Amino acid sequence: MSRSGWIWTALMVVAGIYLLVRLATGGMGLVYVQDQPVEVQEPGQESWSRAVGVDPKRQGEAGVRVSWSRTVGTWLAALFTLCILSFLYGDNPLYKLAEAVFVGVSAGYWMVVGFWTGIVQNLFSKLAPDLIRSSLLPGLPESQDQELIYLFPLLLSVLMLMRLSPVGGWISRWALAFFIGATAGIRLLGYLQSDFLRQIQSTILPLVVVGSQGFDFSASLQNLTIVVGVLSCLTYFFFSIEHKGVVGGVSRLGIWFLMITFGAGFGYTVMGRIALMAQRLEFLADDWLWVIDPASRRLGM
Amino acid sequence: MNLTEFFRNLDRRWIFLLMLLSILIPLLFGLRFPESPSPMVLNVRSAIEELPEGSDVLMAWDFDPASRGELSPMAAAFVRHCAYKKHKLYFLTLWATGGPLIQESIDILNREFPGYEYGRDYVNLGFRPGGEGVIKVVVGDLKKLFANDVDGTSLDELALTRNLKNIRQMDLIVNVSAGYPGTKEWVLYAATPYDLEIVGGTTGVSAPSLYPYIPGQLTGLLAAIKAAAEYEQAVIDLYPALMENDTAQEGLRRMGPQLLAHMLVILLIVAGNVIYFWERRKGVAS
Amino acid sequence: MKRTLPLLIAAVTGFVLIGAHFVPYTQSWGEEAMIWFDILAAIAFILGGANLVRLNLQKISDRRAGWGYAAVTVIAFFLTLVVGMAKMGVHPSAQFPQFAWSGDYVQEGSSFWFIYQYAFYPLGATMFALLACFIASAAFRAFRAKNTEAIILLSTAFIVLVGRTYAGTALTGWMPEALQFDNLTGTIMNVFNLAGNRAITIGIGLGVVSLSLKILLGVDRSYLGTEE
Amino acid sequence: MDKSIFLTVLAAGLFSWGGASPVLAQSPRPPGEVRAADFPNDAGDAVRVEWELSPDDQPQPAERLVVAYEILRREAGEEAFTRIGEETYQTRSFKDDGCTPGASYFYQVVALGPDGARSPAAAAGSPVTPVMQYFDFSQFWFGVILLIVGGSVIYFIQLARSGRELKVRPIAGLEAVDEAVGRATEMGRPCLYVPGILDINDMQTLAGVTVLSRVAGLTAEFDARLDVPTCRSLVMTACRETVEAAYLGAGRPDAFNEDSVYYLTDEQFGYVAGVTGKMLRERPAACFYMGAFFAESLILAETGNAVGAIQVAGTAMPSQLPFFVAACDYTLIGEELFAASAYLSGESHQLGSLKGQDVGKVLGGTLVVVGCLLSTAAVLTDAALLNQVLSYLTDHVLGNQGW
Repeated sequence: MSRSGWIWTALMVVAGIYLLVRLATGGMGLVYVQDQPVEVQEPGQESWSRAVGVDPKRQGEAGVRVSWSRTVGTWLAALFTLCILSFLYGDNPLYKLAEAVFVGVSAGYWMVVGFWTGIVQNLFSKLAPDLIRSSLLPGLPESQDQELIYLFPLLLSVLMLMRLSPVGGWISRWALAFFIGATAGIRLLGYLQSDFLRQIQSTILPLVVVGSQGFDFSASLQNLTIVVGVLSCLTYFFFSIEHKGVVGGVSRLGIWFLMITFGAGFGYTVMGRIALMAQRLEFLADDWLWVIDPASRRLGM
Repeated sequence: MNLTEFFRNLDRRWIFLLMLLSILIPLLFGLRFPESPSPMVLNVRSAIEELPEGSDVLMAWDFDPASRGELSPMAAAFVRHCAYKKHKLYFLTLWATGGPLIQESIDILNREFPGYEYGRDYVNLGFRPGGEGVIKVVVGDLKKLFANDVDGTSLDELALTRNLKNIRQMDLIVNVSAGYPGTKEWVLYAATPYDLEIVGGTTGVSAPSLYPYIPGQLTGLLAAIKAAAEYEQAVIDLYPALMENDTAQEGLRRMGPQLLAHMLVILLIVAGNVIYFWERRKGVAS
Repeated sequence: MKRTLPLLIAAVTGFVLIGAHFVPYTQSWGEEAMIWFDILAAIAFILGGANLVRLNLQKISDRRAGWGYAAVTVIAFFLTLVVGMAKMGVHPSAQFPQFAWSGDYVQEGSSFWFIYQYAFYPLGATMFALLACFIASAAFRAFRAKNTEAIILLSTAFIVLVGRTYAGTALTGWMPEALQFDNLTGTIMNVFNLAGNRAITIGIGLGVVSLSLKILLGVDRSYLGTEE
Repeated sequence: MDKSIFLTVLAAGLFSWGGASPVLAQSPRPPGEVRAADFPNDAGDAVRVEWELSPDDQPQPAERLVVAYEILRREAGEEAFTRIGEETYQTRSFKDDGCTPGASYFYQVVALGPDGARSPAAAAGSPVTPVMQYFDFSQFWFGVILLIVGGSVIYFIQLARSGRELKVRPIAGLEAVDEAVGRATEMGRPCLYVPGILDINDMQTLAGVTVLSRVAGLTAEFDARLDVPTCRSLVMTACRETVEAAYLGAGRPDAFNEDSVYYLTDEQFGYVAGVTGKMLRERPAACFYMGAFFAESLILAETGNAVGAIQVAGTAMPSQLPFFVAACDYTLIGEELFAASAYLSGESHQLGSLKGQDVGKVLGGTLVVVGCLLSTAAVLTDAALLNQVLSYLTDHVLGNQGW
């Protein structure tokens, strides 16, 4: 075994012993739930209780118990987190495994959600409201009548699924064309109104601001900067004239404005990524390892 | 081996380690700093605070677990603030992965605001696929897409939604978003065409591109974790009882790791550039 | 037929929706088309899933490098799918206890919720958290103040990074108020960033208008794919 | 029984005995004048009801006497008023959008106090009949501007198609491309080209493929090695065709190696791991990133920097531009990528739409300049006419108020 191999093995063993000791002593990574009875609104029906996650410090209270499935889940989540973090050391089988799980789970997740919320709610419940009301969606409003116009989106859906067939996949383009045409139309209207007209409207500012105490220098300067900034950036993105002379100067100013914009974007992105990492590390240290307790969830334990 | 060579060949895993430590250490020691809300955050707060009690507020939670670290402190603070004002809350999401995150917000209501009753004070409409398409529909006729709430109960049977035609009846839209579809789409297809009031909370990545809509089309924006912390503080300033609630200060305690990690990034940029220019000068000299 | 009809469908749908926007009676057509669109969006998820399975099964049957991971993906996919479609572990809703299928598909405590909470969530969240480390490494090795533009960019980033933490208040508190980094960050965001992004937004707005028109007019047909 | 409760119950009993309202709490005073009018620019299915607040509805009262307003409606021919909606206190209007065009409606508004107390109803004076309009005049100016912008895009595309030569300014970043390929040739190291991670139906990918034809032409000419890993199989097909055509155009079809364009994986991070691994092994001297990028932009640019490559990037993803600008030697920003592709391809629709967008920018810029001057003049002179013109421009031409 190589030197790094030995080091890794030693580290793993130490970590394993640590986890065992923690488990044996104070415990860690346990999830507590409380069973709350659900009041069934139909008489004669069997009632059931809903397990709601509670803070571990409430472990002595009535109905509070350890949920073994959620405890296993938390450990699983911690392992997945560590697997992904191991990518920082280098691409490795653990990371690849976690990534493979992620890809499969997310595709499955999206499909299930699309089925229940899109297809059942919006298609089936309009084509066969009585059937759906008596099976999947008892709460479907009585006012919902059969709307046969929804045969059309059903047809489009079938066409779309033709893509999966080895022959006739081109038929799916008809559905796709509807999809694309509708998006194009709606986007055209939305973007022209909000991103063009309204942005110009918001840029129309008085270059001299007079407040209650007379001439307001800083507000005036601010408005002037915004207007000059927008115009000079637009000049930079103007492709019909070469950037020479005055136009060149203005577009240079424009690129400086853009650079400040990008600098701000840079700073905010860095901030965001760090926040995500902090949340993951907090999960490991708080929910799993129980070494910190920032939200006082195990106070006095 | 000289210094520049050492730095050039430095394994980047050491830098990764530095970054992890700079986040982990403040976390372990519970490092926190005071926050004073900026004017933008106060704008957002007053948009909610100045609504009459019991106003209708749409809570559009368009984010996923991947950005939960940045956004759930905001979402939680929005929920608490609205609940103190006794607003009626209508939760929905345009992200397939957002449903359970709405549940997290509802758990806060159940835990901390026992007076809030489902169907009378708040409702969970859940998710519908279609992105901006959903927005285009709910501004006209909400029940065409949302005939039932998330538990399958008809909206006609809930007191809160019986007379709800569309979201133009909302007094405010609160949107927490991590990208597309999100704040931009709500501004484009709901707030702008119908002059609805909207405030947003977004990730650091998407925040800068939303500033152009302020204040005309977007009343205010919470940008990234810093704004979340300031907003938490701003709500605590109004409702000091929250001071006792540690779970209501997730954003505030994140600012400890944030400070150290930002400093590390700056230090690394400066160090990298110093080495770069030193090398270049040496190259010119020789 | 294979190319002309789709172009016609796209053009008619798009232009009818644009026209409908200006006539009060037909303004709701846009809504109706959007509901259809939403249904198709749900169908697209099925297509996505099927495509993923097909690609990975191919990988497995060819015994290509990493086919074991492909198998994991397929298993994870079907597990999630079955658990979610069957609403495993979902209690019926309190209002309709006699209907076994009436509960929420991602009800707390159900199997599907378990997969979301303990696999999907940690994996997705950690994936993006990795970038914090890559940014640190790039900061040291790649972000160079090599020209005026880069100097402006990095200086702005410096101010924002300091200004958006307590360090901004602590380190620059002695400066005149407007130059303190937290206030300066506000100015950068509300003035410079606003101006720059507004110009970008206007440009994008015009770009979307022209792209949409090109699609509707059939000038841009890239969405039809390259294969005949 | 507690004495006070007893008294209350007694009082309630006496009140109801006397035939008066059984409500214990004091009823608020009714709202003031109620007006109902047809909602403009709609399909005739809505009426706007407005009222003056009840005198008991104060903005910041010690005790709220009015908690809401209830809106009631009666269609002509019906007997009783039915409740159609509720608004919270301090609200003055309600939109009833459940009307039938042509029918006549009467409206009432009742102020609601705490504990269900109701004021007497205030009624609108006359019935109102909603009417359908055939054109939404609130969207008039929007339509005009749509025609100008859309029309000029279509006009320039037609112009370019008819063979008229349209000029687009040279793009500085493209010179950097030439220089980078030249340097890679000198050093005898390969050129790496990454066409983004989205599929071929994305505009940015298409623009990236066009720029690839230029790079491939240069590598063919200089006899440099080209390496194009792709993230989508369709992009691979398109890139292969492009590179082959470029080598043919340079008169070096023999030098074209099909395997230099290959597919790695669809997975974002898997793809990045593959590309960066290859970069570390082969140490390309020039790296090009043209297309749609997400979080991986940073990892790519950082690795390229580590191997000492000249890097030229181009993307329209606003969130990724900062990282490319900071880490690459040259970056095509947003529309510049499309312009570069139009400039290189000479395709009529690309050039035409660029020109059309330029018209939009001129229009936008002019409106901003005129508006700002008007607004400044309005502040300085405070002339009523200027203010009117300005508000017409901002609220009607650019806003939602239309005609």
